[in-house]
Amino acid sequence: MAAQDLRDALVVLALPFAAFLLLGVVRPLRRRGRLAGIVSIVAVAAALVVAVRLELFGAGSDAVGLWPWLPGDGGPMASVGAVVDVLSRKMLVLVTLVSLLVQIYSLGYLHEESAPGLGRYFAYHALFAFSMLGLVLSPSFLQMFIFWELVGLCSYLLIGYYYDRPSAARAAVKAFWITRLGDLGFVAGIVMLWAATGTFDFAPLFAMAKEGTIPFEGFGLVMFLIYLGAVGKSAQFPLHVWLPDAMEGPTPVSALIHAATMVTAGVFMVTRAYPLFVAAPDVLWLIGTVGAFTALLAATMACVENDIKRVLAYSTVSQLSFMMAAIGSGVPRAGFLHLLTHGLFKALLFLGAGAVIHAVGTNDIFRMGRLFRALPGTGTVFLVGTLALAGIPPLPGFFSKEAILTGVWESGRTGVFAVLALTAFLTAFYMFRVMFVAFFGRAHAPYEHAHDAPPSMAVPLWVLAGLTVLAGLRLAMGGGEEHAPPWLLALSLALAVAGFVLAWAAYQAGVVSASALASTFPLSLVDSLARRRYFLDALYAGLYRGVMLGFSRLIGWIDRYLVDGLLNFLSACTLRGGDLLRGIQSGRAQDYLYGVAFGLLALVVWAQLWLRRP
Amino acid sequence: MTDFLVRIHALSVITWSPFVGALLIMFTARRHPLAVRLIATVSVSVSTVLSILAYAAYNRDAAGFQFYEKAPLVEQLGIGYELGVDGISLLMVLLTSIIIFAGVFASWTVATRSQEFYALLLALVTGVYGVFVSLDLFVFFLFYELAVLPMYLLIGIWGSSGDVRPRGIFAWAYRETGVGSKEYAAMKLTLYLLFGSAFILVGIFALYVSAGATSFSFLDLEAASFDPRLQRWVFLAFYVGFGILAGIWPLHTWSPDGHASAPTAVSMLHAGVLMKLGAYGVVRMGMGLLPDAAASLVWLVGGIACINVVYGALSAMAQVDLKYVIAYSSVSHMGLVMLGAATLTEAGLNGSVFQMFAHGVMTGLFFALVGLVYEKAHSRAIFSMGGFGRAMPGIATAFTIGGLSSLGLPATSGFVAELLTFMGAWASAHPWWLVPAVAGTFLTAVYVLRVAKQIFWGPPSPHFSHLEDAKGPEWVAIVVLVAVIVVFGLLPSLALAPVDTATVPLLARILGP
Amino acid sequence: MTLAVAAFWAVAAVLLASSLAVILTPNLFHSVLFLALALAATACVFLMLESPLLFGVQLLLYGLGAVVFAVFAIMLTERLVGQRITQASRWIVNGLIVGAGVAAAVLGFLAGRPAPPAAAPPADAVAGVARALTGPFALPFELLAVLLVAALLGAVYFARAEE
Amino acid sequence: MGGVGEERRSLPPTSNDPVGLNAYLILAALVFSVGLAGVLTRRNAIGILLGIELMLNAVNINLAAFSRFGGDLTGVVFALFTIAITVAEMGVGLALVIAIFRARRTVEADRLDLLKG
Repeated sequence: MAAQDLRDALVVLALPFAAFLLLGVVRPLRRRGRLAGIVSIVAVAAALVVAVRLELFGAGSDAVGLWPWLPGDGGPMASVGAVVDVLSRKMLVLVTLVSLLVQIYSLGYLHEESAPGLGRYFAYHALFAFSMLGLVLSPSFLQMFIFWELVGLCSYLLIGYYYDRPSAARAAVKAFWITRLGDLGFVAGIVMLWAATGTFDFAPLFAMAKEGTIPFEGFGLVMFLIYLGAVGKSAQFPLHVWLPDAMEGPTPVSALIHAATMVTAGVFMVTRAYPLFVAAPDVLWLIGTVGAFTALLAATMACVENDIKRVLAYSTVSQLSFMMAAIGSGVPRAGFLHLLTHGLFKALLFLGAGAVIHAVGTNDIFRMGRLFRALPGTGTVFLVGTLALAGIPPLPGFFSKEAILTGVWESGRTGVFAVLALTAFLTAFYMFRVMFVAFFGRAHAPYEHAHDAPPSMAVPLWVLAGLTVLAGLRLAMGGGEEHAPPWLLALSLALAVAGFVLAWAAYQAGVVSASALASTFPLSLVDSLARRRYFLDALYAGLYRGVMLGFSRLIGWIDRYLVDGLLNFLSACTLRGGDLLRGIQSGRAQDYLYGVAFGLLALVVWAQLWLRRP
Repeated sequence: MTDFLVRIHALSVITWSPFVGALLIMFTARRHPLAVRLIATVSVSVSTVLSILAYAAYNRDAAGFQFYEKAPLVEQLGIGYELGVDGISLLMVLLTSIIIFAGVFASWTVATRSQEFYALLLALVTGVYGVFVSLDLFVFFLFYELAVLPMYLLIGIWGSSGDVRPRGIFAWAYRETGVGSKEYAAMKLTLYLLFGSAFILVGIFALYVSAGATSFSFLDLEAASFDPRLQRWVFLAFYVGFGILAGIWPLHTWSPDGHASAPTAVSMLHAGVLMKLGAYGVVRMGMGLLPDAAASLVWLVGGIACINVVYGALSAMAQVDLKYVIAYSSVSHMGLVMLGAATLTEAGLNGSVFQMFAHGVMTGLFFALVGLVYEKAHSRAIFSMGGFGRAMPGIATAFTIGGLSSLGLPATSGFVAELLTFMGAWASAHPWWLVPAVAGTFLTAVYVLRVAKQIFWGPPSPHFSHLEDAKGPEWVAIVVLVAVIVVFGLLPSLALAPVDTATVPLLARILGP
Repeated sequence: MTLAVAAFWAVAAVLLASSLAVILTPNLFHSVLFLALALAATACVFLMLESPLLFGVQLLLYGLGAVVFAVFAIMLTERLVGQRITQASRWIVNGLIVGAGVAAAVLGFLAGRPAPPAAAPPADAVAGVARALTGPFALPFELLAVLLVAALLGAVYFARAEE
Repeated sequence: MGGVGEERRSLPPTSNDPVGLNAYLILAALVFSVGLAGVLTRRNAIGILLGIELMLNAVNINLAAFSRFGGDLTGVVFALFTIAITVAEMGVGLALVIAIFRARRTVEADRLDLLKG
């Protein structure tokens, strides 16, 4: 049975890959646009079916398959393969599900695109699905890194989908560079781990952690470097700056890659390698602290952002940090639960936002208003997503967030708990702020042409909304939080409601003036910092332009004008010297004969003086 | 299969087939440009097919030098025509075949004196093959010179001149020497490489004499044991001599000028294969013949390689001429090659050899693409370009794949090479080498993507019109190279299995039992 | 004995004097005539060295052939210009000093060494030379013939009128 | 290469020459130097050739003298060769002079300096 599971998992992996190969190699097919989309959608749908079958009817036991990849003298140096267990089964379903819905949605969302562009888009999507599935199936750090980079590549390509927009090009490159910075820590970390243990595979590493071979000396550094990979990919402070810019990509891409799946790879990796992180408590402490800090930081930025996609992006950063904080506090299960639920409702929110943008043609929430009347369907599903994210029961966000708060409280990290609680409040606030401003507030522009999304976009939205509600109900009935103290449940609810009330008061009822609120100390300080994104973007731009490019120009100058200059100096001296000596060559044969004669003379004299000696 | 290859003297055929092609081109194809190209294609195809067959037939269990051939040339001096390949040289032969196969197609559009161009190119290739397959140091050196000298004519006649402004304290020297012109580049490259080969020749003779002056055979010299002091000096001579060709800092400055000025196929071959020839020389002759010296001098090799990696990448970032960017990236990657070799670990040495291969293919692809862009846009100035992706999507895609391989993205061969080098670096006696290696890949990501973004992305540049994608034979070159990058990136053991059979015994000799 | 010695010195004096005249006379034509005299004197020296063959060859081939060549050359060049057949010397003192230096150095080389005892003159010299030319030196001899032909062709080629 | 007069070696060495080898060598050296001086100083290319003749002539004296005093005919053979080559050289040289004269209207060696650096 385990073999059957493994085969199913490989089929799930192979289907999108086959679609990618087909689209990548067969150029006429790719240039047909919608047909390419259908190829990719069919492949992912088939993959979803197999993944669901695996989740519901699989053997349930763990299965690992390994094949040698890098040969070595005594057995392979590294292997690739697949691991089927609780984590990967659930992720397979999530990834294929969201992928499928997003791809269907894209057919409607991008219907105005040129056929070759659309074909390219779906080829990237197929590659992404393959890479993400490969990532979740990874039985080793190395394979995880391989697919980790591939999903990064897809993210880069899809952010830059509108490649002739300078802002999109810039955002794509920025995303790649910044995640790459973390990834290099990741690869250095796994190389160090390999040097110390001789393997990349999780199973032997976990065994070593169990028997106590791990931690070895310097293990903390190794795990810290590996964690850096997650910092980049899951947008933790200070490498979170790429994610808001990544919203330059098409909205479905943001839903799939920058909300539901790829950005969770960091969380997934830390969850997967949790047995190793446990052996490095310092790193775990750091993960929790950075997670809580980033959660709050991103939430404050979300509160002041006017671009609907950017609000969602900051919210993603914040929610990812929630998961990280949970893992750092020793409750990876809660973090993983939040990962799954967040994947559902954040995809819903992004796709809903896409529908809104599609309808009104702007991203700025203050140029929207009363959209609920114009777009009732979209408004409803967006409301479902908002309620889920804000943590209103019985939607899943409430349960997973509550599980995290419980876990963090029980781990005794009160500081982290307080920060996360505050963030939960802010989350409710900024989500309802969007809701009120965009959907219920005053209309700023007439929307004669605004209408609900076409079916290809609406169906995925309703499916996601339905699944969100279902997941919430299942969690409510499952009652997984058996040891959650009642006061905590109440606190969670109270925080969400408080956020709702404040948003209502500030943006709907006008009881409190938002601007007045923002200008009172110390909120004014936070407000102005958050609006300037805590100067982090400026800092990175300065480091890039000033330090890195400046230094490279210096090196380039040195190379060209000093290292090479010295050489040219020598050759110029040679040329000049040749010029000087040229005068000797008079061109007259007799002058040369004088040389011969003197040579003869010298030879004879030398012979006399030296050969004569006894 | 193996018997068949041995019977037809496969290595000799691989080596001399391009030379025969060159002769045929010179004597039969006058004023028939198509015939020139067909002869060239056929002669390199013979080599390519045979090297793929040899690669497949190589006995991975037996290891050692296979497809061995020997014929005495000058018996009194112990000079013989002795050929054989092990895992390392086999991969290099395959690389040479791939690059020249693509190179013939990439230079399909050479218009001036194409007869002489192809003849020289093919003669050069014979030299390269000869270096990789010959086991007699004297013959090795002859082939080495054959591989270096035609370069002068190829760059001097078919090259293109760049634009270097004389600045800095040596500005007058720049005006004096004509920096930037193709003649300058050709002369610089040739002088540098001949300067290096003088060291190599001295080293070869030193070994020959101190081993009893009876044989130039690599196998005999390998069996001899040399005095450690002599080993150190000869190792340094080999390191400098071959290192110049491999672009070691600070003797690398011939490479940007030379590669930037050279015509497409020559840049491909030079950066793709000839620079590897330098690294191959250090590994094969330096480390293979002088194990004690190798063990005691790797700190130098590795240290300089670290400078190469970071310095080359930073220099590449500062360039505004597209060809110079690629040329400096070669300097950086050759640093990784040398670094991998200097780690003296199985992973590192495998990584080094694999990097030679991966970088060869990748930089070949780069130069082919840059040549195409130059041919269509008549410019190499990066910051005047923009938005080419719309007009030339194929070139843009291939450039991106090459760039991704260059920055070590998984699923490309560059990743495997870099990963193995990292593994070797951290496992070596100098773990800190990991830091510049990793930093180098990050810097590579910065400059490669920056250049790709500038050229292919963004709004179309107003300076260019009538751009078009690659066409016809040019696609052959691009597709072959891209396919090799991806296939070897996905299945590295294709290359690593034979390489491993050569590196493990080599390491055993250096590190002792 | 003494007669032979006196004859030698006399011939030597003529040889030296005519040589000096060759290089010093302003008239090129006279130079050639003095060269002929010098060559004839050399022929006499060969006779004293008991080599009548060389004597004959020198007189017939060299003394006459070379001189005729030179006279032709002078005629062809000088006549065409219509100038006087004179020639100047450049840096004559320098040349003489260097020449004297070489002479002194060579003579100095000879000075300290007694002459080795002389062997008997080879008897039947002409037959010996003939044997040598057809025996061990046959190949160089043939090559020499080729060389002469080549030189002849070369001379004709160089000296021919342009179209 | 064995000496040509080898079969004569068995005869007792007798010297009946009154002057001795050194005298010939001195004479040759002097003539050689005079020729050298001529080559160095003459402006006319024909004059230079005449100087060369003198130098070669001196060499021939040496060869003949060594042949005579060494009892070996090889010297004479060489002298014969030298004479032949000299004549050939003279022919080619003078032809060159004429060719040069046609091209440049001069035979003054000083003015033939196309190879000036």
